[in-house]
Amino acid sequence: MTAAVSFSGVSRHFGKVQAVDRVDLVVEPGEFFAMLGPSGSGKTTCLRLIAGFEQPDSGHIEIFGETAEGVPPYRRNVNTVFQDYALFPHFSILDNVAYGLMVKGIGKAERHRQAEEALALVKLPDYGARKPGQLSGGQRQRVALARALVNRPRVLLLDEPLGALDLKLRESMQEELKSLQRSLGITFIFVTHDQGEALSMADRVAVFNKGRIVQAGTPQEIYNRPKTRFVADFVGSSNVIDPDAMRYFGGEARCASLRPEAISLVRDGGVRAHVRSAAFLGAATRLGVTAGDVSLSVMLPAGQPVPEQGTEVGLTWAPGDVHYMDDAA
Amino acid sequence: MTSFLKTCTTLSVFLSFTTASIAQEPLKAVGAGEGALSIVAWAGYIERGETDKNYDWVTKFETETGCKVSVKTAATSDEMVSLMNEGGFDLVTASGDASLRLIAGKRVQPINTALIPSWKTLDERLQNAPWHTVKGVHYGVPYVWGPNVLMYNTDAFKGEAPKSWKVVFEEMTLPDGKSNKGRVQAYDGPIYVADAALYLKAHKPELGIKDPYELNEDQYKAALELLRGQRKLVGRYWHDAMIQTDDFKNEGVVASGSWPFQVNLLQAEKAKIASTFPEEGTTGWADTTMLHADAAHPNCAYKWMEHSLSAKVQGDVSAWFGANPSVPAACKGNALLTDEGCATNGYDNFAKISFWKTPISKCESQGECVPYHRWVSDYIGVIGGR
Amino acid sequence: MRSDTEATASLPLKIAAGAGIAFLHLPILLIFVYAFTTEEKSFQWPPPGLTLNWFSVAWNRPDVWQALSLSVKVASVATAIALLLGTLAAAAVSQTRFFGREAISLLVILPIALPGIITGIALRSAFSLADIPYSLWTIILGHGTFCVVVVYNNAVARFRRTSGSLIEASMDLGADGFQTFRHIILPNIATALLAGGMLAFALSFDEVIVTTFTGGQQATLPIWMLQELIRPRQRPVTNVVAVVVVLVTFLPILAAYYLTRDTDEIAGSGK
Amino acid sequence: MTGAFSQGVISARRAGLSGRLSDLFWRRPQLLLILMLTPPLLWLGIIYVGSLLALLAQSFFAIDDFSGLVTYELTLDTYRQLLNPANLDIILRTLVMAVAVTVASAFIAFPIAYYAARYAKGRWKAFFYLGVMMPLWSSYLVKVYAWKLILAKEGILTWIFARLHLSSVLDSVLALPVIGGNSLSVSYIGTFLVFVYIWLPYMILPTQAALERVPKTLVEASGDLGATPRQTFFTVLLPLALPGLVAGSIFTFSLTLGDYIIPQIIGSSRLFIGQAVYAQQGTAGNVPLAAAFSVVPIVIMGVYLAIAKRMGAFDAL
Repeated sequence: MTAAVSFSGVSRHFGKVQAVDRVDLVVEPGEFFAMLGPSGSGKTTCLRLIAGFEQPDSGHIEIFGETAEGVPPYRRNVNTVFQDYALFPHFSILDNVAYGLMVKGIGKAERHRQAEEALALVKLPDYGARKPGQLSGGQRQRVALARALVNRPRVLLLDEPLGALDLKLRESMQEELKSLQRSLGITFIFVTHDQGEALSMADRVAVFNKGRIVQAGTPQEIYNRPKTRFVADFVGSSNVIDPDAMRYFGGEARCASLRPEAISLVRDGGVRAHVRSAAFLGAATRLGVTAGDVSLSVMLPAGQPVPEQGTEVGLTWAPGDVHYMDDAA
Repeated sequence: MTSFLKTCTTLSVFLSFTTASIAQEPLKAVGAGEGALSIVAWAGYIERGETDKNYDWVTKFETETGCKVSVKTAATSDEMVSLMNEGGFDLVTASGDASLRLIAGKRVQPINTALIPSWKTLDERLQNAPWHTVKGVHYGVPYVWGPNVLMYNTDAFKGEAPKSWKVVFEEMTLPDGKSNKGRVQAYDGPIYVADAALYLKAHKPELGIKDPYELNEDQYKAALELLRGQRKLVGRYWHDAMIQTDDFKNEGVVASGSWPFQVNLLQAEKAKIASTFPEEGTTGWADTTMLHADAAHPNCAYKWMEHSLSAKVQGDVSAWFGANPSVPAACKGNALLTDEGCATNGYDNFAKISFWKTPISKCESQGECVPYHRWVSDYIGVIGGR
Repeated sequence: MRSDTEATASLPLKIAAGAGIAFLHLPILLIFVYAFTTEEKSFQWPPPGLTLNWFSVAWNRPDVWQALSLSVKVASVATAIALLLGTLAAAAVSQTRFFGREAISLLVILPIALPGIITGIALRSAFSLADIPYSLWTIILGHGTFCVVVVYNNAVARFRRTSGSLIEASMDLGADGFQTFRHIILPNIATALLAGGMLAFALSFDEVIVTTFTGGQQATLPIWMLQELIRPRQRPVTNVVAVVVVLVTFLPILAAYYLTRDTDEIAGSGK
Repeated sequence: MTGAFSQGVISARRAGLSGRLSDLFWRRPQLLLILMLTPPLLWLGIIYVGSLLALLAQSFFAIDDFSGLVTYELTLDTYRQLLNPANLDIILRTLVMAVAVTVASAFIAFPIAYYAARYAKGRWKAFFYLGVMMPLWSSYLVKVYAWKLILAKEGILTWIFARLHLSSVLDSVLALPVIGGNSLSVSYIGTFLVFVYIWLPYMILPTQAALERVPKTLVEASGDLGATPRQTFFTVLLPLALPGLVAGSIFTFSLTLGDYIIPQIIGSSRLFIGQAVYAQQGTAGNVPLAAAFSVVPIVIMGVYLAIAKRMGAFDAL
């Protein structure tokens, strides 16, 4: 089966800044794919390369097996939901949604019918007559989604789609996007700097840093087995432990990650540490401890007694929970 | 005279970047009119009855010849020269300080006097006047001429005409008991240096001024000195005839060198204004209707030149502008000018008038004179208080 | 402090603002009064009498109509040129980054930042050097030059406020460059262009100094006024014309205000 | 949303010129840029700047003292002439006037702009807008002549002062050295008043625009942090309004530097730069000197613009 999107050796620079540096990437059809990374890591440029807003300096991009070289955005059956939604302020909601159909030359009655259908799909059936300025942020986001989906794209690109929404709305939209993607079967590629969002929504995640993909895989792989220190730092709330400290803890002298929930407390023995802080999180309590000069966090399941600050505790973990990785960024 | 001409030649080309056209042969015969005629003229020179129905010497010409006349008024001689350099006109009513520049710059063409029947009716004093005749070739037909009179407010002078230009040059108490400071005007043109020179010619004979347009360094310096003194008396210099009439009405100006035109205008409005011919003599202008080298409507232009010399037109213009006709016959029997008109306008003072001409460095009366462009920059300095 | 942000101003501020506005308007009232004076040649205060006569006189003066029609022609063409050049320059400067971008904005502002007389003389001497005869087009050349800036300023401000992603969104949805221009760019900058165009028109319509040098013998309305004021035949006619121009332009100014009020101020785009 | 995969992922190139051009511009954005820049650059860069340079070049020629003819040989004589006392007077006089006019305009404009930007609402806002725009649109010439009537010795101001029995005040103002004169209309005071009047709207509009861009919260924040209204004004509002004032001053300064009509109608016949350029070019035929005179405002405005740019005034224009 051909890949929905494939990059081979794609580079793009702006002036002296190497925004995308020899990236190889494969997105499978029907996949919900996340591009995760801090700002300036090249993820958005990759998205724009797929949409056709940018052209690669070198390398090759294919979309469903067809080369994207020299193909402007309006000839790619790929649509984008913009971070700022980019709704046309002078059009009504219905005309916004129907825009793609209009420029294709579809008659007014037909395109309005389809646009209404698309609005119903995003649960905004009666908003067609309004102007974008009269909608809330979440509603605008849905309109932007409907506007893209009405064109039945093969790939839908979402640029920080939930970034501007508040927490509650974001959570419900995550659900909706996920189920929408499943029911439509369209390939979704979205860009985010929020690791929680990427892990909870995506089938696969590519982590970007400095214009390159550092690791790509399922959320579980990324979370449990970060390849590099950067991924471990960026993705999880994992404890990242230096080679020196690892040796002090009795492991190999390599950089490693250790999830807080994998550490348990013992009264005697283990690695001796002092409790510095405790934060109640509801389902668990997070302890900040220092062992020697290494700071670690420990997730204490609910129901366990919480030691007071300053008390000495012992830390233990199963050797299998220690995940060694490259020290490089 | 040849050196005079050489300087004129060079003087004149200055405004024009366009290539000067080659002077053509004058017209051999007057044909049918071209339907249009455009003239650069002084304000009030070409009237079609718009201000006063009685003063109209255009409408009849247009119906008779089919030449539609359009007029561009110019405020100064220099403006006329630059308008002619620009082109697009057929005729210009040029004063003596512009005419030779136009000839030397080949902006105007020789005219064939044989095609103008009224030529022989011209005042003999003007037929071969040096400001339009070069080496025996005529470059235009005289239009009208006149003096720069001293205009004054009869209230301020208690009905008694001032005898001398002194009232505008030196601080003094006027007959109404108030100082003349701030109540006199002078002409805002460099040619006014000649008026100062004329005054000095009478009052400082030791300077040896022969011709107010031909001044050596010393004479010139003395004239400038006089003008600097005058600066303290003058609130605003007059530049435009109409603005001067406003100033006499609204700004309390009571005496100034002026044209009979303003005098007539103000008198017509029943203002308490009169004019006089001071003992020092006056400067004055004698204007010539000249034909542009590239005139687009030469036939209409010849028809106008002939028309402009008719006794009726000459009389009407003279009456309207307060000028003197170039055709003596116009002085008699013109309803508008009346039989006294010529005398009032100074027809008999011809000899006392120093007509405007462009000052040049190689002058006739003495070896070396101060040329016009210095008059320009120095007069700007004088007005600026330097 | 609070008083400063509330909707009421202090009394001295009110007085200063009111006096300023009055200062701007009293001379204009005078123009209105003198459109009705019975005195013809010059003005005297107070006017000796009032009459409506000058309106019919002005109506019947062919030279007024000639000057008016020339002015309208010049202003229309100059505005059209300014709209084209100003929008292009604004689009180039605000949509892309390139070397010399700053120079472009300086270049556009220059004709208005330098005194008109310099623009006038420079063009005039260029015309004579190139042997270009004076015509409608020489006036338009001059006016077009300094009108570009007002359109440019309005367009740049609007482009700046229009999100760049709108254009990408349009192309993303399948519209090519021309469709995007027609459906998205044009409607979004239209009011700014209209406001800029109206200012450009006004600027050209009232321009004296550059026209003096580039007009040759043709009289636009302001040149006609200058001639009339310096050599009055019927001075009140000039005031009548001025009054009519003020009244006629009142509506477009109001329209420009409401068109740009919500989106952008057209302020600061003067000569 | 059925049949989602019924079409290929890349649609065919559109037929016709527009399709091909669209593709071309997308592939080569520089081409579109060049296309967009060419007309304005041709017009402003070639015609306008070209003319300016041609004019400036003439200032390096001189008029021959003997014949009065322009000699086409490079020389600095004209600049020497420009620096003679009478001409320096003109430059200095114009500069002082331009500065005075600009400062006065800023003072008068600020309250109007401030009120219109921060307090006027709805209908009043429209009123203020029209109140500034109407004078801007009224004929420049007719306004200048209206002032002649106001300032004349037997004009409206004198008439009003006489009615109020304050003629002595007017007389003592006119008796002031240098700026006084025989009447207001032939004094520097008159020229100054008319300049301020005519250019005032050009100062108000950008200032108002700049003030409107100051977020209300900034003023509130300043008050919140304990600043008095006076401190808020000088530390927050004024610095933020400054680009607008500077943008306005570009107009008032430049327009005063170049105007030759106002000082001719209202003034004491002492020349300003604009008049000097006009006279040297038209009356005296000394084009090199006219060109040299033109260099003065160009240099002044060049320095001025550089400063203005640094202060961000271009964005407020």
